[in-house]
Amino acid sequence: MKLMRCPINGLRPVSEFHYAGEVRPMPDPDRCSDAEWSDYVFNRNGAPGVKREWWLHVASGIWFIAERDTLVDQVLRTYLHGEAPQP
Amino acid sequence: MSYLRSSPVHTDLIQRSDPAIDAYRMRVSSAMPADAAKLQSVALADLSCLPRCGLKGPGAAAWLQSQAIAIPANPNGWMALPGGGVVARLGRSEFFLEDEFQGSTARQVRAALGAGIEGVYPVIRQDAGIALLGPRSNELLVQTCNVDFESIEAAEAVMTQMVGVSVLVIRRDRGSMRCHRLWCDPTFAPYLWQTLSGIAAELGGGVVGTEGLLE
Amino acid sequence: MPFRLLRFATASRHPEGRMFRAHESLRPAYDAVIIGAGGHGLAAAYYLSRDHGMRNIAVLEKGYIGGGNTGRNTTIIRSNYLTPEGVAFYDQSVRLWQDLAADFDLNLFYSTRGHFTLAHTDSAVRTMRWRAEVNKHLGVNSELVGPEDVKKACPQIDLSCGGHAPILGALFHAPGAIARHDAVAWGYGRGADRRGVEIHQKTEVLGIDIKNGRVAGVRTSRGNISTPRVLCAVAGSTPRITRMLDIRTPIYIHPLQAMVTEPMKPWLDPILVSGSLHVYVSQSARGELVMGASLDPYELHATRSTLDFVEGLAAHMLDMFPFLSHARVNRQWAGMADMTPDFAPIMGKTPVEGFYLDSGWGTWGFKATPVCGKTMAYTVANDRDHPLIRGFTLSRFADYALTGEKGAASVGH
Amino acid sequence: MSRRLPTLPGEWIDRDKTVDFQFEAVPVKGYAGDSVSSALWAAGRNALGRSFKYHRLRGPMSLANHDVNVLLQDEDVLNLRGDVSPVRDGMQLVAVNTFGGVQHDRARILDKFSKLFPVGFYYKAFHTPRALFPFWERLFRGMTGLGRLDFASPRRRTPKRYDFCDVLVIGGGPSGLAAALAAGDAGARVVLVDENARIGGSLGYQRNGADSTLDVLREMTDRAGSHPNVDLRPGTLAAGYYADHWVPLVDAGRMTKMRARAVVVATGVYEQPAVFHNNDVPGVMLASAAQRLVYRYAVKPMQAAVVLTANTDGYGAALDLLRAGTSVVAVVDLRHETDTSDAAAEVRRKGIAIHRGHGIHEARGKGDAVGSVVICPLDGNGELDVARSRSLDCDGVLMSVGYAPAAALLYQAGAKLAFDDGVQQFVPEALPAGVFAAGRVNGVYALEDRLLDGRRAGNEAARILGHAAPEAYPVPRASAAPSHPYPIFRHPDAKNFVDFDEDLQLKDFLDAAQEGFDNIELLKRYTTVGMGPSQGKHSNMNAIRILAKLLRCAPGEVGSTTARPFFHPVPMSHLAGRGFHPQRETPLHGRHQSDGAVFMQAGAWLRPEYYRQRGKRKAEIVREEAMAVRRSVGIIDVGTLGKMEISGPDAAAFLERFYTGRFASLKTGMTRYALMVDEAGVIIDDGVVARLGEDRFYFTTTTTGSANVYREMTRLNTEWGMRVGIVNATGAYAAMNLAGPRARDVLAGVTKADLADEAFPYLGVREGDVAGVPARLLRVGFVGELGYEIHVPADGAAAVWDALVQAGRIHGIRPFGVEAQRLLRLEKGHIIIGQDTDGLTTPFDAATEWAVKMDKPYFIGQRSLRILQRKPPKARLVGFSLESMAEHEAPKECHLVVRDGDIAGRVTSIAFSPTLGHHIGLAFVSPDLAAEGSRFTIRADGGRLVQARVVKTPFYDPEGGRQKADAQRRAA
Repeated sequence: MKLMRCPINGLRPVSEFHYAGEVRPMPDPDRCSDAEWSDYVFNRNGAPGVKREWWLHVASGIWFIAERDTLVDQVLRTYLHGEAPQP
Repeated sequence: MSYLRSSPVHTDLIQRSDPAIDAYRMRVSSAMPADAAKLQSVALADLSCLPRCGLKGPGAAAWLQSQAIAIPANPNGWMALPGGGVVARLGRSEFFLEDEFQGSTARQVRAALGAGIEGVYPVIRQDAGIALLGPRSNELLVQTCNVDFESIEAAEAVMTQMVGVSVLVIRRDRGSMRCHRLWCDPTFAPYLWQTLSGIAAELGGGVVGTEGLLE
Repeated sequence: MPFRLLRFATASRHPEGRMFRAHESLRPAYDAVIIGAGGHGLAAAYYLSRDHGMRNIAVLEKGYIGGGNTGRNTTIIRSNYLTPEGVAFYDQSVRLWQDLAADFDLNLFYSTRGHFTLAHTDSAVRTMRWRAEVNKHLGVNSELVGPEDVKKACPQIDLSCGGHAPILGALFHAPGAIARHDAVAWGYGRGADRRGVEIHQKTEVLGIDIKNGRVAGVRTSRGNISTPRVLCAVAGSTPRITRMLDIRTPIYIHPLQAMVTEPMKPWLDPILVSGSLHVYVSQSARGELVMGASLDPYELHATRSTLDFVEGLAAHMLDMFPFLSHARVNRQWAGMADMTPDFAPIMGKTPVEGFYLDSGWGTWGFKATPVCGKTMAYTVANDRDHPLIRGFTLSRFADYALTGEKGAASVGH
Repeated sequence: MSRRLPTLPGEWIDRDKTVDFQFEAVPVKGYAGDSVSSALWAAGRNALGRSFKYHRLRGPMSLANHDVNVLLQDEDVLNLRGDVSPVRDGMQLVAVNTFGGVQHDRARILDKFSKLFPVGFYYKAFHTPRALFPFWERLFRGMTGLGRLDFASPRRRTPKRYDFCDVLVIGGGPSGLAAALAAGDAGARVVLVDENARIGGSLGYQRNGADSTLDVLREMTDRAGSHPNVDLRPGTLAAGYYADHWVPLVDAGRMTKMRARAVVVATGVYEQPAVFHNNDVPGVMLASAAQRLVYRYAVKPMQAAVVLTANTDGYGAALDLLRAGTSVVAVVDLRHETDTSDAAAEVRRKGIAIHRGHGIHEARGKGDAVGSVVICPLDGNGELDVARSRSLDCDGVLMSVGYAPAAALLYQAGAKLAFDDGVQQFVPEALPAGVFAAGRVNGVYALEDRLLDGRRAGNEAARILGHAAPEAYPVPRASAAPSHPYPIFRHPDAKNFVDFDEDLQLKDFLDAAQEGFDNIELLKRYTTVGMGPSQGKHSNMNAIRILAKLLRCAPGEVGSTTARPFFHPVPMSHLAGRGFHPQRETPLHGRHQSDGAVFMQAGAWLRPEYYRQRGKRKAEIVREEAMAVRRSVGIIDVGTLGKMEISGPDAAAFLERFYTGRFASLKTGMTRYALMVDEAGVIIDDGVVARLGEDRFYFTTTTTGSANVYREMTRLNTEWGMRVGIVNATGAYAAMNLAGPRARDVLAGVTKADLADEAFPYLGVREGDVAGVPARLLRVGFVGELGYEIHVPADGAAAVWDALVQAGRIHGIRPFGVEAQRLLRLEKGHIIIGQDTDGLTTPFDAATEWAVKMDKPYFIGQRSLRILQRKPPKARLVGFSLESMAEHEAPKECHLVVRDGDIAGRVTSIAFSPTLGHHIGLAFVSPDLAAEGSRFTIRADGGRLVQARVVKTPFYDPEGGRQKADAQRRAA
């Protein structure tokens, strides 16, 4: 089974984690157009590539960000939200 | 406030023995048949009666220190409390305390914190507390959990999943006796308890009384 | 014994020609280019050439014919969906299926077995009744039945499912069928090939040229071609193509896995699906149990296998069929499912003139192969969405007019 | 006639333990350690099974776990592999898939008509006329399949196990042993697995007629066996390779999921058959099969053998035969040049005829085994010159023409393999991190080289794990090709088999290619080569060679098909293990059990649906439970509701952003309904928010929604960074709802809290002790009566429940279940998320706009609701009532609302209201039908049309007087 490193709990099987999709900045609801908003709500960046994703370590309730290549399922790095390490 | 507490696994216990003795206002089973023999393999004991408290928040660590309570420096570490008991650091800013024996830190913290202050929020802890004892306890662990507890540091508190239930686990031997302590949500406890005790029985062990562990 | 087999015995050499020609090179221009030589792409080519008189068509395939989800699905065919749009669409498909073998003169082993969607909770029973009512309303043969009817059709099943998820009822869909999936692609491929369509395998699309808002050509690993129309029928690879055109879609890709046992003497007649236990199973003509479960939990564009998938599926199979303990799992595999928020496909015209989508097939595309071919052929030929796919347009999301098929599609297959 | 040999050094059988079993009702004697095939062969049986398609007789072919023509039924165990399964006393074995037994299988007639069934024949017939297909299909289904299921066979629960090691070595041959010892010496924790009953691989049976390799084996196994860092596990199959060195190890009893830090694949090779006419007749076998018979089981493979070879190993095998007392009629060598090995020299010295540049044109049967072979010289094009054929009598043929790598695990690990023309084999070109290949699977053949290669791999594995190990140097691959480039020969009568699982002959491949299936993947799918139980172990390589020759390219250009798990098939019971089903129970579960609750599944929970009453039906009981609440008092366990706390300066602001309602204005000590929509504006959850203090809120969610709500809250809290602490107290708090006109009287008996309306009004929340337990009391009206939701720590739940039931006894208090609650809430017109809403329902559809404050600065989904607000509504949830009718005539939930033949909505909830005396319900209807008083039609069971009238909700006590203050007084 795939392993993933939680910034707090360390290396664990991926079954201990919950995937919550790509990190997507929300447009300003008061300024954006209906089209921009529905694009944000429904559309996804579906093509493979390195993505920043929300993951949760279920047992500890730790949310973190994983940078993952969705073409080959390789986790490049993980870190807590707002603590992105300098590459 | 004075009521007779019931253990999350009470229904299972009364089928095994008569939970007669009163520990921390909870009825616990003093002893079960063949306890000594079970302890030679792998034994399960219910320690849900022990008093606990929890707190979280950005100010939690500092506040605990201000209460003159020594806390683990690192996330997911644990330390013994004076007079027995455990203080575990869950992640960076959440803490879990449990009294044992003569200790009363958890109860003091609970009282001192009350409804909480800014940046320090109480977390109600009603966990089932389980002790996993005996030389074959690791065999039970490897059948139920995907963490290599043999390679875990003694000072590490592990939050993981066991047969599908989130658990907090520390290794705390009792003298020469291998012992892991386990905590989980009380509403999952009957399932976890029955699953673990079933496997323990297959391994020649099973559920033992609590009294021996409370001295 | 059918006489047509005799010619094999009598012929001095094998009396069969190529099903599809091999082509040295691409032509410089085609009237239409279809990306993806799976069932859907080849079906569209077939109907374009048969019904719309378009012959100068290239089907481009990165790998080989039927090598994608066409060859990886569990071949279940049904029309017991939840929305009127869905039911009407799949019902048309089932009708087409039944004549396909004769149409191709190729035996697709189209086998009507009856399809049970088991309900283990009262809310599931409600959903099954909803589907049954919508189906019946639209003339599709579906019925909410009780556990005893399940037992009648499959006497071996443990109705209590090991005591963990007792079966309270089921949606019974008599026309539910299975078919030999590869043969479907071959049949459409041969039919299209004979009408002049060129199928180019091992030909990867690298880019799509647009001139003032409409499709102009396609760049491939074997050279560039010009064409006014491009149909994209690449399931799990859809986002890679739409990215070339900066078309935004809600499609996200999760793997869907399946597994198969060693052959055993046939015993399971119907197709069984359990949402609660995440199991769907049927027994193939070879005697193998073909099984699938729910989607993998996170995005991935690879067809790797996982062990926890087979572990979970085996456990749930044994809940339903404890006597399978000794049956052995022979092989597992995976496909890439192109999912949508409302579990309905995305079909038809797009913001780019001349570029048509046949996508969002998620875990249920095989059963739609014929109707997709027909409706997409119509849409490409007339540059107008076929009436049957109007509920499936890409624009429905911007319009907040989704087609809620989730209740019938998740773990439905 | 027994073929058992006198004791040989290294044999696996225990001659002191005889085993008696039956094969096809005939008693057979064997020894402990025998495989079924070896015992049968020793006993002189030739016919061990029938083939899948043509039902041809088959005997041992590989003895390496891919003799799938010797599959047996052992009572409820099906498809038992005879070639590797140990014999057991009392076994009652029959061959699978025969009609009347192996000897007299009636289906053998199919072999005569095989010309009628060429590759893909079933695609070409039976489909027209369509009406007849079911008939043909029944016929096929009668013929198809292998073993039989025993439906009485109980579920086996084999415990699974996790395990951990530094280096996992797969394969216990010389290279695997060398790797394990090297890594172990370097200090790594090593586990070595081998699927065979004993460690040693080819060291035990490829012996050139001598015992020197046996000495090597003994020395290595002794060292490994006593090595503190090395754990030897024979009889253990590495069934697959999964991401991050995750390898399921399957033995007789269980599956162990091994997490290794590095993996050495030393799985060796499969010997490959030569393809000639009748190469499947019993007695024709791979050289290694004969050698296994001799050295593992002390069985004489045949009396007089012809050895077909294309490598040195064939000569070694000839010597092994001589040692077993088999006379070697001739060695037929496909190669033209002389073999210069010692083994060949020895064979020559023994005066055995060697036919260089010859091949076998056909084998001829005699009885149920081979009787002779026809050999011919090979011309320049590698074709047999049939004109110059000659016949050799023999009762056995060995095939030693080459190998294919057992590389499945390497492929699964993501290794790239390339075809090496020198070795005539696919060999690893690029390996993923932490994965190593050693020995013959790596193209290294000479024994001393394999030992070096194993040591190299072991050292490399140890080094990447940080152990000090000697620098590793690459080891040269085989110089002379052990495999023949094309050991495949045409024959006018075919029956020259490439795939023994599927009875595929050479011509089938040529025909398939002729039909356009001329790339390896299409060829595989059309011919089904490699799709049988042996997964192409003995057929894929020859298939690739055939296609390569057709396409005039190198096998490397043809490529190979993907090798997916499993390496060998794995029993479902091993995969399933014990089968865990996590379950949640409220602290009151025991009480419900003793009160006779009938439980229903609600997410992970079990909840009382209703409480059994002797001699009463469910509907009746549910009504009684409901009426108890309406008339006096009832109590229900609502502990499955999600229960959360949020505290901190931003707590109110957070709830304002999260829910659609307004909470900043909520007064301390009061509660308010909370509705949650997603970003698309679709309703996904609801609950009640109670304000305990300026910065402290306690709130509930739906039972099934709690996990998601809490998860999303904590994620957003991480993202928003507001000053709040969120606690999920769902499990820590128990909750029960005490409801009915007498609720206050009952509660008053067990608490000192002031329950007077003035002190504790409707929708208030108070904290105080109940039966000595610190409690949170929410005065809510979900069921439409005076009611108190009592939330207490889980360990006090039983005490509180008991006290309330005790105090309520004089009022005839009754516990009530989910069914009664559904009825009661329906009378009040309260919706249940997920039942009265679906995946697309917005607050506008559900008529819950009142709970949505669009004028707030922001809440999740608000922007989408602004868009939806401007669109015409799709549907509207309305209350309706029916003229009184019998229960069985009433519509059910999800029956459709119809209008002029169109669907115009559906019923979401319906029940007979005992209080109102007729049916009431909720339904989605098209907006133009939603006006109060308008009528619509529901299609009930059997298509019966039922008229319904839209009525205002709540149906019961519209002013809500009963749940408010005056309820009590009225009741008094």
